[in-house]
Amino acid sequence: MDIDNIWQLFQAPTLITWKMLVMLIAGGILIYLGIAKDYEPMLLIPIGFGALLTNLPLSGIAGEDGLLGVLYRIGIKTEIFPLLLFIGLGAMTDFGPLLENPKMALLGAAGHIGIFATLLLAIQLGFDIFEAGSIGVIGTMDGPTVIFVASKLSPEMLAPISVAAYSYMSLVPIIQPPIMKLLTTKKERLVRMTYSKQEVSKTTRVLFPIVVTLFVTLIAPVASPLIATIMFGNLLRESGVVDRLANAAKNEIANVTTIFLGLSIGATMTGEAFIRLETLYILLLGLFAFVMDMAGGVLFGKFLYLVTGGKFNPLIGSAGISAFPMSARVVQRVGQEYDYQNFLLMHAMGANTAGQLGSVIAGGLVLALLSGL
Amino acid sequence: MDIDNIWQLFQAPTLITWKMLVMLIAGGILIYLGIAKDYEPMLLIPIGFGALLTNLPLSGIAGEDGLLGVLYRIGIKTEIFPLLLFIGLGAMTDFGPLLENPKMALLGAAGHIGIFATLLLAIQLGFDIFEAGSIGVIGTMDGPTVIFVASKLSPEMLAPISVAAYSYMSLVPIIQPPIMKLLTTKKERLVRMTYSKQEVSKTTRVLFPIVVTLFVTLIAPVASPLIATIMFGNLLRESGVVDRLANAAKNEIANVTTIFLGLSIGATMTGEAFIRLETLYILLLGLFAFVMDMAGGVLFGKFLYLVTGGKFNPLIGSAGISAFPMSARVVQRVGQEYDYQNFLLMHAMGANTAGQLGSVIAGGLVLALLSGL
Amino acid sequence: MDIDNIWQLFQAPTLITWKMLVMLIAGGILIYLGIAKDYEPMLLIPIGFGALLTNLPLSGIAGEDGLLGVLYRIGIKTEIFPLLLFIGLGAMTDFGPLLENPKMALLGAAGHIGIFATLLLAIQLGFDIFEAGSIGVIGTMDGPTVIFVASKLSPEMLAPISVAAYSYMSLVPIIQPPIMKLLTTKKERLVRMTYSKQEVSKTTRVLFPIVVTLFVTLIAPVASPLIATIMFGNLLRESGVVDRLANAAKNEIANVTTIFLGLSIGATMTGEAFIRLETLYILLLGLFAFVMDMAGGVLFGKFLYLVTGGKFNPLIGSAGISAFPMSARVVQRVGQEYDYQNFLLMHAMGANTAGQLGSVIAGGLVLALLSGL
Amino acid sequence: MDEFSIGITISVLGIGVLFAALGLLTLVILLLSRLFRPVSKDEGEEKMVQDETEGLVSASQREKRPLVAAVAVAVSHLLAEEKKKAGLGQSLHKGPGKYWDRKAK
Amino acid sequence: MDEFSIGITISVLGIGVLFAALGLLTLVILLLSRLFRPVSKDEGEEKMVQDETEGLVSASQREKRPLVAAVAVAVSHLLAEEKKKAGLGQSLHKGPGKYWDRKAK
Amino acid sequence: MDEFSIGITISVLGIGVLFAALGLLTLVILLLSRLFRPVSKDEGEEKMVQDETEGLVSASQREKRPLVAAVAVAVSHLLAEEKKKAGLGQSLHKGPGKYWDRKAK
Ligand code: NA
Ligand code: NA
Ligand code: NA
Repeated sequence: MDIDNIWQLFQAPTLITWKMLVMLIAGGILIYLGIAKDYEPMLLIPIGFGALLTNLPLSGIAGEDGLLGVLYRIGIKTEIFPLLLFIGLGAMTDFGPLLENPKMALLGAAGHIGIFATLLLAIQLGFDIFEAGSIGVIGTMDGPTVIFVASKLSPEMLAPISVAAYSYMSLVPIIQPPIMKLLTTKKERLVRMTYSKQEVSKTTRVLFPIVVTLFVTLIAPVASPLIATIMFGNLLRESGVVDRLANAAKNEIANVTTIFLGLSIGATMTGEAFIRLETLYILLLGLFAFVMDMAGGVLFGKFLYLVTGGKFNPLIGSAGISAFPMSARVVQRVGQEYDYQNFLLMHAMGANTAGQLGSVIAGGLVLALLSGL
Repeated sequence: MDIDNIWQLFQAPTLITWKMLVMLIAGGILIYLGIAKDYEPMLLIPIGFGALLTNLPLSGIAGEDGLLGVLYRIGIKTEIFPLLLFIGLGAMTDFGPLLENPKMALLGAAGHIGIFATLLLAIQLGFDIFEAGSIGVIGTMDGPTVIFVASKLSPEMLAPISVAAYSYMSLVPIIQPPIMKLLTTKKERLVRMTYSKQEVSKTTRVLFPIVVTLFVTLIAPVASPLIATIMFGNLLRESGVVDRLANAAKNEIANVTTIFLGLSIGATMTGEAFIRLETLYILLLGLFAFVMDMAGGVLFGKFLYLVTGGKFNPLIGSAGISAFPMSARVVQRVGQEYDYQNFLLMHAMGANTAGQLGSVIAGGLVLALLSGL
Repeated sequence: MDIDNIWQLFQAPTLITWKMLVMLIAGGILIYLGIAKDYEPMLLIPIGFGALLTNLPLSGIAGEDGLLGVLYRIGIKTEIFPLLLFIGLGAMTDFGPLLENPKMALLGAAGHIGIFATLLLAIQLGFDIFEAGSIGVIGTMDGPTVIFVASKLSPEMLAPISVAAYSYMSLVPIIQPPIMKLLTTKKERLVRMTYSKQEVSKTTRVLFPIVVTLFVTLIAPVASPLIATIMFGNLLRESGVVDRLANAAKNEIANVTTIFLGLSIGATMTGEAFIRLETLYILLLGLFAFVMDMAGGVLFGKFLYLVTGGKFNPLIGSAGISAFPMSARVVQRVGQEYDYQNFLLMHAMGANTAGQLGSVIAGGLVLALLSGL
Repeated sequence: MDEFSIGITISVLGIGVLFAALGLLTLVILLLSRLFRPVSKDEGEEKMVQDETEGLVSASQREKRPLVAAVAVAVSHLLAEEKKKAGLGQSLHKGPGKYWDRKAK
Repeated sequence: MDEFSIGITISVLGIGVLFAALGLLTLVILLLSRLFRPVSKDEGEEKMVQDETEGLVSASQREKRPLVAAVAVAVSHLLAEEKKKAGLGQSLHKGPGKYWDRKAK
Repeated sequence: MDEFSIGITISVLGIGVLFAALGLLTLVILLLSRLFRPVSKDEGEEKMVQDETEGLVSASQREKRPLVAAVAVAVSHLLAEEKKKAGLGQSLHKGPGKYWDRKAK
């Protein structure tokens, strides 16, 4: 028992490093973006706060046995948190727009080509193939998918990758319009489309999540946790007989998990893990993935324009991504810039819903393909 | 790093066995019963979905380290899930009908004789005594009790036993009437009963769960988790000063646990565990337990008819089971078939509430007695 | 397999000891205080019920592998439960009264002097310094802080210390007035104070929890879990953009955690741990801490009375404790006893809010200082 | 002893203890009911609304009751004169409906 | 094989399977929609309100609708005579607002 | 050093740091308040309702306020003529009560 040690207790301020300072600022910026700019505040606030806590010297809450460490072990390492979140997301998601307009499904594939373009570019920049896969998956624009895949393929990069995903997600309305305009001609943008929605029975709505689970799990068994959880949540929703459970999934489970997930991700934002050249590359590659996704969608839209003899408006292609319903609304708005009477929204919603599904399948496929190596 | 392995990733469809196919169909049937027939949908949908996931080849979610495996380890092996569910059930249960009509308590014992009849029959059919006990406990018609007991006495039989319990539970209204009619004479069925309910003070309501916990734990300490959790939930409810906690128990805790419990039980429905002659026996024995419970109740009712000199309607005996308030309603309905002016409902509710309590005590007793061996 | 053992199953009643009986009565008293006297029922009911369960012989639920043991390992040993509760408390707490009236902050320090007085007295009575620290921390009058600190410094004393804290908490309105009157002159009590509240911007409200976290963590890193969780909850609240999360924190997380925390604390109330002379000392020392806290506050108030030339009403000093808003209301009521036109409430609310903050910082400091030894 | 005999023992014992336990419960309930007779029911109900939030909400609902009653009176008065919708009055006489008694979550 | 070639293989394969999977989904949806044509929509909606609590609340809300309508009539009648606040009538014609349709949690 | 002396040291240190910490907080709050003066309060309140669901509910509540006000006017008008319940008017002047300000969960 040595009273002299007591004075050492107050040495924490002397142990702050410049890396910590940088990360404290980074954490503050995330909180700022969440609150002032409304960029995914449900995640950026907890992530930012977790980043603050992990970058204070000797901080008891952030260590291996601190709350954040325990949450990380319980929820991220076991992958429970992203999967629980997916159960909640599934219970929130209405696949109706896709079911009513199934022709839009392929756009959900085209809107994720950026993943693979980014994967290739990342390899060229020197990342190994697993890291490159994780970085590419930022292009799913889907938080839980990104966390699930990155924590399996390159856990040491989890922090920058998930921060990139969540930060860019809100930028979709800013990134999307210039890409749409750059890649389309005015004539293409003016294409009007008739909308004939297919009535969807309750049976179809109920069978859809079951069938998708079966198919995707058979195609890519490694991806089953992602698709199965989102579809399970959706089954609870569509069954119509277990509203108590569907509500528990989309409220209690989703909210509580979001808090814990954000804090644990934030706690991985140590200076060592973050302040590296790779982080800059990751941020740039993430942006590249976003851009290429939308470009892929628009280009596929142009292909459909050609194939259908000019009956498909390529703007809709850019909605084949996961950012729902933001991305569909941008399509509607840009379409109306050129023709105020042009109503692309319902088509874009179909593509956007396909994009939600495509993002999970694409992320799962990358994981599956790289697990085979 | 071998690119050739990649092709192996898509071999899952070739690994489907006939047992998997059978179980996939079984899972689908459970979901169908839940949604279309409204048979315990809160449990049959998650169980059925869990069964689908566990019977797809290489499925990542169902393995030891997949979400379902983790949930099973966290919640079933530790017995946490059924007990949390019991806290919620206790907060939902109003023991008022029994407190107002305490003479009905013995019917809650008579309605569980089927447990022991089934235990004996199961031994005769070659099950060992622990398995026989688990199978008998299907006769509690009480999901969490069945899961708690079976996971202790015969964990390898957990899947068929709990599926039997949850599937039959909804059949009570179909099974009960013919048994009632077969075992009673018309004269017996026509007995009218006067109802004089005893007023119950709040103090009694508050002390009841405490006293029951003390007594039952002293009689069968091994059974304490079951009775203590249901009574703790009931104390939260009846105390009247912690509605926040009582609501959390019956909503948040019960709903979230139900989802996880169902998925984890479903995940035990592998072909190997299920497609065996024993499963058929278990299903038949479970049905036998249900029938014998009700028969026991009616026969005890006939005994009371004799003892009271014809003042007790034996139909009420069949309500001494756990299926609340279904079983009491069936008594009322069948009673009115023979005498439209006969109101047996309040008596039957007392017996039914006693049955809820009796089911937990009976299940606990079987566990206690077999733990002594 | 030996049938004779079966009879041993029913020996539980013969194993009751007098210590168990005493503790059963103690558990009953806690439940009674919670329900009939409304003393912190959200905690005293679960604690009391846990105490009952742990003092029944052979009780399966209370053992190492029983539900209560599992909850204790999951939530108390890892300190997760008190910290989750703090996230919820932070989301419930409005620091507005302090932000509008920051001069009151020091009263939140003065109102915790009792902690240290108690620590010294406890050492004199023969407790070792860690035990003395835990006992002193009862003076924070803050349940989660007490549990967090005691489970680190003297886990074997967790039960009596936390029971003392929760039991006395409701006695504040009874203990406070005589101390206020004893230590002040009539002239002092009649001092009127003008209230000029400082307008608080949303930015200030948002930055406050962040800045407090940074400062306190730098001053006492060991205390970071306590302050960081309460401030994180407060940030969710004040950000205004994540009401879903703030609600989840203050409802779902807080309620469910309260149930589990109470049960696990109750389960530590074994006769062995509780029926000792030390327990009596702890109860008395806890009361001493409460009294000294309020006395410290009033005396500091008298010091401010002198310094300000009679412009500060020392009654307000007694509100610098954690019991919010009880303690501030008592100040208002006692003030009005002597001058019906005297409105001290807003000042007292400021001091009371400072007391809420001061309690956590003080508890954290004790932990930090003793961790250095 | 063979398994079936053990089974018999367990069954006899189990049924016996089960009936004993529930019989005991009857006695316990009768005893509790004798010892603690119910006070006036209204008092009991009022005590049940001690949870703070609940209290606030009920309070605000109670405050609103005169308002609601007033509205009902006003409307029925007007409608009585206008006789436009004859059946409506009945629903008003029933009082403000379940909503006002609903426990806020 | 170097990493980039593997990357190419994975990308080609990934894009291929991704398009195939979503193409397959199109077919699945079309098939399901053919097999299970929607019945009358109202019926479907009614089935969705089977949760007991929800049912109760909606029922109580439905009960209140006549009351609300009556109040609206009464008030607009009074105000039409008094002509104090000209703009108010409009909001009344819109009906009782979203609140009454809100799902109770 | 004996335990009591350590206790003294810890107490002195603890009290000192505690006062210093809360004193520092005073300064921090004053500084923050200087730096970030409140903008118009209404604006602040409006920004706080950015959560989507909340937004909807408040919107519907806001829509209802004129309705409520109208009802209040109507009823007080009627009652002023009928003079049946003299005390009621007062509660109406207080406005529609806590309920309308309550945050929907
Ligand atoms: Na997505
Ligand atoms: Na039961
Ligand atoms: Na406090």
